[in-house]
Amino acid sequence: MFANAPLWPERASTIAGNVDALYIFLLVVTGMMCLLIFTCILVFAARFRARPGHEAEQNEGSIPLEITWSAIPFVVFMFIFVWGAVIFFKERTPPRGSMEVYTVAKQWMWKFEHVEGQREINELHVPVGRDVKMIMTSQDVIHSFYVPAFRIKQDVVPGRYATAWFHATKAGTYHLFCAEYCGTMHSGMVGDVVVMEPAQYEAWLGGGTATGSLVTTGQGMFQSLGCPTCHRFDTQGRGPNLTGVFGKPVLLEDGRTVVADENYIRESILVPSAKVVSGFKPIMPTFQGLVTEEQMNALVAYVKSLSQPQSGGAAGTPNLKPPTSQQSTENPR
Amino acid sequence: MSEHKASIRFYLGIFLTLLVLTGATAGVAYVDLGPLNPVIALGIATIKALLVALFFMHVYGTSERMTRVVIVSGLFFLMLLLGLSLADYATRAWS
Amino acid sequence: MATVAYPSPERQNYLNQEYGIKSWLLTTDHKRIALLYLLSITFFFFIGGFFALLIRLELLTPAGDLVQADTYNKLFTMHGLVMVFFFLIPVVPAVLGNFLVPIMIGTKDLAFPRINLLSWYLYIAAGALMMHCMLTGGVDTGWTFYAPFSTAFTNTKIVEAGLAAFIAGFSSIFTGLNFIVTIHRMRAPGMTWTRMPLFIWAHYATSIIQVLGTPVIAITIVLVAAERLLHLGIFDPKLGGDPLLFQHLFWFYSHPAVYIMILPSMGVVSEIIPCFARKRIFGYTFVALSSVAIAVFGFLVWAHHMFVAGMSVYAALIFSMLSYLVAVPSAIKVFNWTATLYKGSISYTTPMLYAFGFLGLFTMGGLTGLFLAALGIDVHVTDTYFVVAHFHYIMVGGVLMGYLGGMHFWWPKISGRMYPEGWGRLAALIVFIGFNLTFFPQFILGYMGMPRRYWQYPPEFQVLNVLSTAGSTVLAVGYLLPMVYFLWSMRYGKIAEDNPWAAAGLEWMTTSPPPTYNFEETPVVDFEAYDYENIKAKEAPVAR
Amino acid sequence: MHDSPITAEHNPALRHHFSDMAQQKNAASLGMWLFLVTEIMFFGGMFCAYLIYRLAFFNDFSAASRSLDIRLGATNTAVLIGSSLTVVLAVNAAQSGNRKRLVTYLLATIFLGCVFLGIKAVEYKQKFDEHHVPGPTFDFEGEKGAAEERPVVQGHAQLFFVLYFLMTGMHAIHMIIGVGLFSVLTLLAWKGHYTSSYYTPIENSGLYWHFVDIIWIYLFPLLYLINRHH
Repeated sequence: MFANAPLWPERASTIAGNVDALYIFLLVVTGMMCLLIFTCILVFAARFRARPGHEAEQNEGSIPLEITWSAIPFVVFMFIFVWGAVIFFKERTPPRGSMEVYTVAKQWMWKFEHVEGQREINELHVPVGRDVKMIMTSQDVIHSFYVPAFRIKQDVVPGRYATAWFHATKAGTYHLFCAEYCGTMHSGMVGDVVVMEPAQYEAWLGGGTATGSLVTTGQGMFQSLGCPTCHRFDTQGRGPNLTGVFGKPVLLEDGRTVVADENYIRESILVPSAKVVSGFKPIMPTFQGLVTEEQMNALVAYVKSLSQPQSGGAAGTPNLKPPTSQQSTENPR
Repeated sequence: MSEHKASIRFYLGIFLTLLVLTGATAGVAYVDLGPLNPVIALGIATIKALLVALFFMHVYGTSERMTRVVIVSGLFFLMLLLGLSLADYATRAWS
Repeated sequence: MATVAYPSPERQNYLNQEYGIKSWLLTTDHKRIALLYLLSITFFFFIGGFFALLIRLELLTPAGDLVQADTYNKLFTMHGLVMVFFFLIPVVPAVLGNFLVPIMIGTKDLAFPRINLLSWYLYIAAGALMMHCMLTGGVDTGWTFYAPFSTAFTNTKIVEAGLAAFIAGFSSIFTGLNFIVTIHRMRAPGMTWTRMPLFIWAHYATSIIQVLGTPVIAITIVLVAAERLLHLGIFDPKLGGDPLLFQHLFWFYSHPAVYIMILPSMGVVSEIIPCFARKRIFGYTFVALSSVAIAVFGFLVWAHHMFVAGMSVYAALIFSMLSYLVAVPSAIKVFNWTATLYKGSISYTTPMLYAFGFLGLFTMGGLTGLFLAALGIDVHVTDTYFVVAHFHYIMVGGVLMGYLGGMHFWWPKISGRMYPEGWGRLAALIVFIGFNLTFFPQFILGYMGMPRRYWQYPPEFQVLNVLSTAGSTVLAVGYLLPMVYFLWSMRYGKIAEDNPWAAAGLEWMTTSPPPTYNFEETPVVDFEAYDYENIKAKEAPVAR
Repeated sequence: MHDSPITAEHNPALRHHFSDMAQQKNAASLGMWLFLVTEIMFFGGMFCAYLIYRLAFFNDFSAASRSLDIRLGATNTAVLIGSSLTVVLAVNAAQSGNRKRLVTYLLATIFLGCVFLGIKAVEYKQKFDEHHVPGPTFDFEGEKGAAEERPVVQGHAQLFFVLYFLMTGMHAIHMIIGVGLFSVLTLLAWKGHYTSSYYTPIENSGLYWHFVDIIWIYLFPLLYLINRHH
């Protein structure tokens, strides 16, 4: 019966080993603690049971004993806390240069889109041995991207990007669940993460209906929405030059400095006057309601591709030489 | 009767101070003091709240130590709510 | 079993003081209000329990084949709402607390008897509203009613259920407020803070949380209702609002609420163990102050429910460390209870069996909390059946075991009758076995990755779910038994003496059942709490 | 606050389960203060939402706050402080057993309360006309004229007015409850229900009223004076 009744799911990612190590350590520590207390209870209950001629012996409390069984648990707790925090930080900082998959969670399905343009629903094909970073948003309510085999879970909140990352170590098909209650078919919002050998993955990638990479779709959107009229690459237009913006700090009109991450680009498209770059006028119209979540992913991918070095850059970016100085100086203060 | 008269005059004094402070907080709001503005606004409001609590609500003269303990603990738990949820929002941009 | 007439009429007590519906529905006697609460809370317990059974039946098979998805979502929502707001929060304070707090500190009644009756009427109004909401459609958001699902993506009766919880919240506030004022202002002469029973300390700490925490969920419900009814989109991401703000405000109350549930049961166990071990509690001051410490630290840790919700990593660090801080007082209590057994003279009466059950199960529940507070593991196990098992170990294993132990321990004082000891022990055993069979498999299910609130699940989880469902039926039988033999004992039970367990405490120094004003004349306390060396144990206090 | 000498051996207002009037009075006072702490935490939830949204959207909150009429806000503050004064004098009158003065001050408090609610209604009507009420009709175009640095984000401005209507609305509800309470008390006071040795309901209602005043003392700067010097 216990041959195939495992106590934990398959370990299919780098982080899974660390989480299971802490889990087993905790099982041992709490198991010993339970054993200690249960044996004390049972032994005391048996040895000191009420029987004629046996009187209870009163004893006052003892301060040193109280202090020991407060301090020791506290020290053990702090050790567990630090160990847990170390794993948590590793889980929440995606390594640079990891492969990106854009995700849109909507009521009761997962929509994935690879940078190369491959679209999937409730199925996620990823290569073994590569860091994969999930850039996720939700169209309606809060969902939660949960792959037990990778030991990762990340709530997907509407209105902003959430990121989760994993590095698959074993090929195979693993469960994907939605872990935050999201309505009628919450239990139906499941899927599979298919981890493939790199060669198979490339073959699968090539085979799919090539609707053009995400970046080219993004570039198309960029043109059709008329962005280049202000965001020019050659001269200094009315909007900031977007080349090399992603990932770097941006000085804002009211003196704040923010790092241009996916959320910054998303907010600048949907709510432009929230964070105006210093030296520019707040004249950008809002695109709230004009851009779907998929189109937003494409635009964000395109803007990100503008700041990737040429070699790693995805195909199809207008690789004009970025203007020498980021900010020209003739704008009136 | 005189002790009674004195207390009425005292309450009128507190009342006038509160009015002056209201005028002050409204007036100061028009002066650009940068980050100091919210500090002053809350400071004046807290002074007014203390005046009302200590003298109008008789917290000052009461022999009941328990009243003060209840008020302070209430404000402490309010600060817990504000402070710890702010801890989340303030550091969210760091990661 | 000689059927003896009701306790001889010339002995006036709160039960035969006056008769008739008016004497019950308009009573301001804290003991009668406790019985009114006992009846209404037991009713809601069986409603919630019925929903639990349906949930377990549905989960017998991987496919969703007993009820539809919507019905299943409403089932676990109603199970959560009824159990949390109408059973776990009020049960021990409103039943045992209302009955015993005044007697234990030697006063005639609570400070505000009429507000105490109002508290019961608010509970009944809230209960009626919740029943109406259930019968006319129910709610499908989970008892946590997270935004934006509850505010914008469902049209079930959120506002009605919210109003019911809002009113039940005020019932809880008034109970807490009544206890604090009574404990501060109306203790009998000589009843200093260090002579008070630990039952009182536990209810004092619980009342602090009730008074300070409940208003915050009241405003959260108002904000959700305002967003649904008046389009005041405070949590609406489209306006720039933040759904996480809802979670902060919700869990600011809802985590301390779990301490409102567990602390009173800890108080009950702190009374039972010394009595049946015939020993003074080990480390009185530490156990007393750890109750208050749990109440205060309980307010620092709420965001450990939100580690994966998208909150900041650094704030998650703070809350994870503080969550370990709040575990220390609970550990102190468990160690002190175990130490009390050392060199005692322990008899295995039903209350003591429930106390042992509490000790075992609460320890397991508390220790699994350490898994959840560790950030690395929480990412994997939050929102899975591991969490479901953790809080059921604390609530069903802890709160309910403590409540049943307390009901058996004080039943002679409440009804003037003894419950049948044999049946009591049998029921305790069935409850213990049924409980473990139901909820232990869920720990394994949780770590295997089965998410909570799932109507259908992958087939490989079925074996453990079948075990859990089997356990739930055993548990249900275990809970029906006490109701049966308590009612039976009202009529046919042995007449109880004033102090059948030879226990310490003012409540055992008055008659069973006590007169309306609890004592002939106000007692003067000149003895320490739990001084069992001066109380001779009866040669055979309980049928062997 | 000295205790007036207990006239009759057993004061008629003494409830059975208290041993003496002092114990009853202290219990009532502690009970009231605990209730006020629940009110602090109740409003605290909204202040928490306000704090977080103000820090997140300061510029839009400033623009929206400037659209509030400061004259009405300041007058309302003065009116409410005035009503706090009349309540204190009412409690003072009750303490010295002067029934006539007690009733007049209670009536003055009710009057000032109604004036406050009237001004509030005027403000709400003004906001309704300017389409500043959150919901489908919401349209906030910021100040006219002034060299507007940047257009206001509609969503964030609407969040300000969501908080404005929630906090001042909940405060107004508490005012209405207070006015209702004082009307009942005036009736009972008029019938001589309260003596110099038993006036706890007057005192506790006074505490409630002062608390509602303190809430407004904080609401006024936080909502009206975010950034007037722009």
